[in-house]
Amino acid sequence: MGTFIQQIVNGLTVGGIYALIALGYTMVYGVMRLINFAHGDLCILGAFVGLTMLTGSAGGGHPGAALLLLAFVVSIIAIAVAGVVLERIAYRPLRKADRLAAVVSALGASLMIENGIMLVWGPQVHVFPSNLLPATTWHVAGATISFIQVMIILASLVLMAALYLFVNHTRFGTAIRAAAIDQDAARLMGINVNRVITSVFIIGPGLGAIGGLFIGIYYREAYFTMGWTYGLYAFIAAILGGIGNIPGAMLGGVLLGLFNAFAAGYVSSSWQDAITFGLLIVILLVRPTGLLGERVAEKV
Amino acid sequence: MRGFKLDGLKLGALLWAAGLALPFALDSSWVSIAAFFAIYAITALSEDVILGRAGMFDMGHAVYFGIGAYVTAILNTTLNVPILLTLPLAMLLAAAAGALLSAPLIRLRGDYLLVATIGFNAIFVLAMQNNPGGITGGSDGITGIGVPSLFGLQLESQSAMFWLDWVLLGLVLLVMRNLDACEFGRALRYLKQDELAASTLGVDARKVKTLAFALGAALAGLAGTLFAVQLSTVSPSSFVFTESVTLFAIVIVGGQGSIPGVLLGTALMFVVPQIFRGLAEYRYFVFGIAMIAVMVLRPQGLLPRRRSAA
Amino acid sequence: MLRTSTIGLGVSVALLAASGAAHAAPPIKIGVQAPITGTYADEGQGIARAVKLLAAQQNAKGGLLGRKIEVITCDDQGEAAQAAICARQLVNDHVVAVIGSYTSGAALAAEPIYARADVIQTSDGTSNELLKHGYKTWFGNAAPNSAEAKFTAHYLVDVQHYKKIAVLTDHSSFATGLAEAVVADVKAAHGTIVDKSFINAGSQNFSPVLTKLKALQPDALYFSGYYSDGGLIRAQMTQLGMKATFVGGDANQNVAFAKIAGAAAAGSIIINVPAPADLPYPVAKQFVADYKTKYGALPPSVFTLTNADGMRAVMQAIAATKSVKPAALETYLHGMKSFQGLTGTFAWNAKGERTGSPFVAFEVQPDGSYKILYPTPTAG
Amino acid sequence: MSLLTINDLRVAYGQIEALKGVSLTVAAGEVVAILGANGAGKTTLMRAISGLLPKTGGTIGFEGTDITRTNADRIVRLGIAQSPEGRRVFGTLTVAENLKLGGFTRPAGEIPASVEAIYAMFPRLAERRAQFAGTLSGGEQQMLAIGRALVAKPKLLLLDEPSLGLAPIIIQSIFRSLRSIADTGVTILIVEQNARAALKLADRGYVLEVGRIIHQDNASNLLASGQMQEAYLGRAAS
Amino acid sequence: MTALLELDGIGISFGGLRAVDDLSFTVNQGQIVGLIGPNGAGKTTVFNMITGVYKPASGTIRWQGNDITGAKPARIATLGLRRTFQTIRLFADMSVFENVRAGCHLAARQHWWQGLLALPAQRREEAELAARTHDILRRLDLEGVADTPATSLPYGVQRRVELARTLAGQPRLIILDEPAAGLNDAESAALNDTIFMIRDTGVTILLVEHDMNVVMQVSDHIVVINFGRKIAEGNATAIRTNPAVIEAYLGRDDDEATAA
Repeated sequence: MGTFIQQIVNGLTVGGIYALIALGYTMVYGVMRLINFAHGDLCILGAFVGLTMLTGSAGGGHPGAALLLLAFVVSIIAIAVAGVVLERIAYRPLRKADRLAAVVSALGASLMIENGIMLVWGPQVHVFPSNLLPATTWHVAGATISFIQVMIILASLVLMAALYLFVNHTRFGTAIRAAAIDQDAARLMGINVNRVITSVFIIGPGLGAIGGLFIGIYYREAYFTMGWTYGLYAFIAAILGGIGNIPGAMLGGVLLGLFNAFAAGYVSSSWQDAITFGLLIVILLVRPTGLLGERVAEKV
Repeated sequence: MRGFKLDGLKLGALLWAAGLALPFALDSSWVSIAAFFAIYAITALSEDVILGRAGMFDMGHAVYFGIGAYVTAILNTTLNVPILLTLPLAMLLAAAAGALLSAPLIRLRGDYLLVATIGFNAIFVLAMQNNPGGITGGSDGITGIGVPSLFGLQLESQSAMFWLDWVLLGLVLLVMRNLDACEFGRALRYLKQDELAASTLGVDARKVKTLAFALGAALAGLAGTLFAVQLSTVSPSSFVFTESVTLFAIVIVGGQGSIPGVLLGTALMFVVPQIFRGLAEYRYFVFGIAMIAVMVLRPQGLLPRRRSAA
Repeated sequence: MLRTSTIGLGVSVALLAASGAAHAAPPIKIGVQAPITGTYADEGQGIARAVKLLAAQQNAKGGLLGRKIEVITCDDQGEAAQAAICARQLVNDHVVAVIGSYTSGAALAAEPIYARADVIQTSDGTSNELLKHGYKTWFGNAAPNSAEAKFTAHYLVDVQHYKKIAVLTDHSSFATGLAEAVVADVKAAHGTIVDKSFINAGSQNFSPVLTKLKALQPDALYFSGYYSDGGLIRAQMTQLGMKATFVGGDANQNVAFAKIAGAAAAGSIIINVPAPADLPYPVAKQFVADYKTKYGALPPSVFTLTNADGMRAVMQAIAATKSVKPAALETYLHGMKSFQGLTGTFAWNAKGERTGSPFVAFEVQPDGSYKILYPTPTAG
Repeated sequence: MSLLTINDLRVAYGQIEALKGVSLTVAAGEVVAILGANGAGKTTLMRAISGLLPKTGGTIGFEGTDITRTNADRIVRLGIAQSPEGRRVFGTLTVAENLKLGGFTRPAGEIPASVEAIYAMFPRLAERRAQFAGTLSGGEQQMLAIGRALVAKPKLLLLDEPSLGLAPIIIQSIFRSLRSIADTGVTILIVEQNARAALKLADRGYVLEVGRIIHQDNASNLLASGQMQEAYLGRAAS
Repeated sequence: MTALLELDGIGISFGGLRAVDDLSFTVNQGQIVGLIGPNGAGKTTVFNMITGVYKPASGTIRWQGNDITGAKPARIATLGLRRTFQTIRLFADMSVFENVRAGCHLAARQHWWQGLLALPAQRREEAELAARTHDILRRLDLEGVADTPATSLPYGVQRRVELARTLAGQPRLIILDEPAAGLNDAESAALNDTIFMIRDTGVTILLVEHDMNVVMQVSDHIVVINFGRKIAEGNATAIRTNPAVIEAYLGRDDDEATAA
């Protein structure tokens, strides 16, 4: 029982991170029908920017809550700016082109960001300070839950709820959803679709930066190739939930985290990824557009 | 009287023939790069059958390349089957895998097919690493793969291997050219451009797409055999998902459905980084920027397919 | 210690003798085949830097046999195909010897090419496949898995008397090979393996598999993979309240291990030759200091030093045989009774395996430093 | 003075010229109908006015400002709203959300009152306010599309085929609503295949045939002329 | 007269909306049948059911007396039933020749492997089919643009290319979906001749068209539908004066009588 609950906590923690990153994939896809393969790298870039804030100015002492907050803020801003610049340079010129051209442009961007991180920060594993958060742990029904896990799960939930409220209950959020459904009709409402796209490249990478920093703080390490791995997992989470669908990305992220936990914990650790991918393929065969995806014709 | 007209075909044949002389002009490291170029070009052309011609987003093509390499490695090292005999088997098994894996997926559209093929790639690599039945050598892979022999002649030198690769590339190019001029190849293009219009002309989408996957996989299997021979070793890391991504990018950067485009794409994505080794750690940073630049400036690829004449 | 000085002196004398003769002599070329980009860039760049540092130091002393040493680096990205190309390029550049690569996969793909061209390859890579074909040009820089596994099993079963041992590995060639050998040797020593599990290297999410292992209540968890994952595994064990002792294979020995594991690092056991910063030998201390001066950072791992040892051995062979002929160098290197490396005294057997490396079990201290637990250290 | 002035407007889709020099005016307070068979270029004209299509020639002026190259969202801000062909409601947004989006360019505080006014005009929409727009019937979607455009409080309302695919009884009800909208003084430019319904609503009409205006007259004359029947059902067989 | 295609009570709904309801009509061998109705009446849906794109929810479709309800498009094509599209669906990256050659797909007997190896039999067949294609190009006066990329041509010519592609399949019946859409007057007038020319080669034609000048002039028989139901059937003269048809097109006068 303890083991079971522990696996749920394990799955939820990493699932929350996947979901935060998956949201960036799904929002960009929803509005532009583009798989932004550079998204994972942007998130890890966020972790590096945050790390520089934390270590560059802490001088070895306790960074303190204010500095931690500052690291998040600076990282979010930096990555949002990077996202917007990336859209302008690498994706906007390709909006009317064959969509595979934009996919390859995104792959190039991924390579550029990943190697850019290596050039700036070096190829080694970077370690986050260990005293950022209290080391408190709780024991619940035989499972051990740490402060940081609770924080990640809660913060992910709060952020997802905030995003959900934003897109569902604000005027601009509704405009984003409208632009995702029908760009021309959205224009007829007076919605500036370019601004919607820019906002999506602010929100997605911004949330991704938070996800990247969570990775850094939770696992306490960051290195330049990490973005590709996380990006792939988050992309799969987005597909699982139905790409383009915001609640779908949240569901997909959490489910993927749980799949991984149960595959490794109860089935076979050596076939963990194969089980996850196998399940994904089966789900796609049963529901070809993901769990919450709409059965709409694709804009090819 | 018409004079000698240098059309694309003749130019290609000429270039190919000139390529045969490469071992006399280059040192052996560049001959090996040329050999890898031939192998990757075959693989990229095979990806082009599925992605560029049939328009199916296959991002797991390294699987079929890997199956070919493993079939040759296993048969040659455990059963001592001569390399050239393993070649048709490698193609056949890869083709069967292509047809079987794609059959249930063909109805998936675009991005969902892409993800499913990524999944196959991950599963394949993990399967090779887990050494099922003790035949794949796990993460070490398989070493000590022999050299091909032709009429009792051991094709041991790098030059000999290059010639083998180059001749097979030539044959594959011929097949690709024939594909352009036959009903099956045209059916692929009809389906890619407009599946509904194609179906009203009587094109059986399911059958043609499955066949495209099988053909693409078979040619990748052929390249896999050559790869195993060239390296004399195979291991799972040569067939990971990022290899599939590279193949995908080669086709798009070069130009979908365009033979010269795919060859140029292979050269750019594989040979050019060899030239710029001097850039050391800056190499792939610059390369990423170049990929963006190529796509933004030439979204159709560098040498897009010509709208061909009669 | 005495012997080392003598050799060092011998080298200098030889150099002095030769230096007058040949000003315009062509340089002696040494190749580095290492992953400069890609996942293993950290290690690869460390290897390249170490070799360049040694060459620069030697050149400052006049080079070898009166000739300068020129280092040619080739980035193999840790990939087989690129490694094969690098091997041919280095062969064509007429290098005498090649240092590297880092991964078994890249070493394997290059090995037959060097062997055919008769170029010495002194490389990391512990896969048994590397020894299978009996190439005379192969010299392993890392101690073979077999020796490490034997020591590990001995330590786990005979020294610590752990009753239940869980083994964890990633899918890499090196780590799976080591894990398999440890499992076999523990069984041979009548120890009990309760489970052997896998992690996805770099996935960071190891709690699921650790949760499973925790339920089996092992006394020790042996992990054969790399430090970046090992440090995290250690940290996540503590997070999960897992009581087992963490015992890590040699690839866990990296300055980052303790940093990543944080407070959990203390009490972890790592089995390897001594770490760069803690190497007891003056030459090692000097080298690490020089490295830090030149590059502003410590070597990324002990593998930087094992490869530096490969380079040093090759240089010594050239100096001692006064030759760059492959056959002479190979005979010399295979015949060395013992070589004082930065990472301990070792030799190469007929298969090119590194032998005589003094494996030790360290305990990581609360301040991140290492304390040798076994064998009980003697002064000096 | 006219509200909308279109002069020699040309629009092409690649090779095909869909509008071959269309000129027309709409005065403030007027209801003007554009009639013509399928493929005449009516929808192209509407999309061009709203800024959704690039023009190859000619000008569009609105309240004396040249809006030929103005972005679509700016045009809405200037006071031109459109209920597009095929309704184009946002299927996975609720009825209420669709209506609120109609007022995207207006101060948020004024929207609820406007939305309530639409509910009063179309009580069916009020009943279904929490439903996804995609689940509405065709007639209800059309009401929603018109209502959505009205929430923008446009100076000029563009209606593209409001009767398309609707049953006669629904068409009647839609046109009754349009009548009452017109009576409040909203200027309307309506594209419609159902000529009789449109001309009964309109003050004036233009007949479009393959990208050109072939007739223009006041509504009653057009209805009586018989030219309409010819334009729709063809000339008698020769 | 023998019935080639029979629709018997077919119907289909989309999201609760009855798009086509209990529709029956017959196309006889050698006839030109016009199917007309106001925009949104369900004509294209009828076509899509006949050609297998949609499966009717009710009713049967018979081809020479055999039930073909719900057969897939590729199978329908093998019967000799072909169609054009309202918005032209030519293969954009291909020349006129290649587009028309695509119509011969089912006539090709070659296996894929024969094609890949370019065996003599395959090459012979390619030559035959190329000749057939050129023959059709000549008949539709498209020889001059054979090598031109199809979608770079004027709209009217593209219509003819699509027609040629359809004819290349040697169909028994072709369904023309608004062949006059986007044509200028001269092209529209020439279209009539083309339609008669096709009929004279023994091909039966089912025509959907908005340009009544074309429909009224070429059709032997006209079926009018509105809201998915048949409202009238007969020859051109009868249809032009049918009050239900006029009402369907011009709208209804509910409160006053207007003399037309």
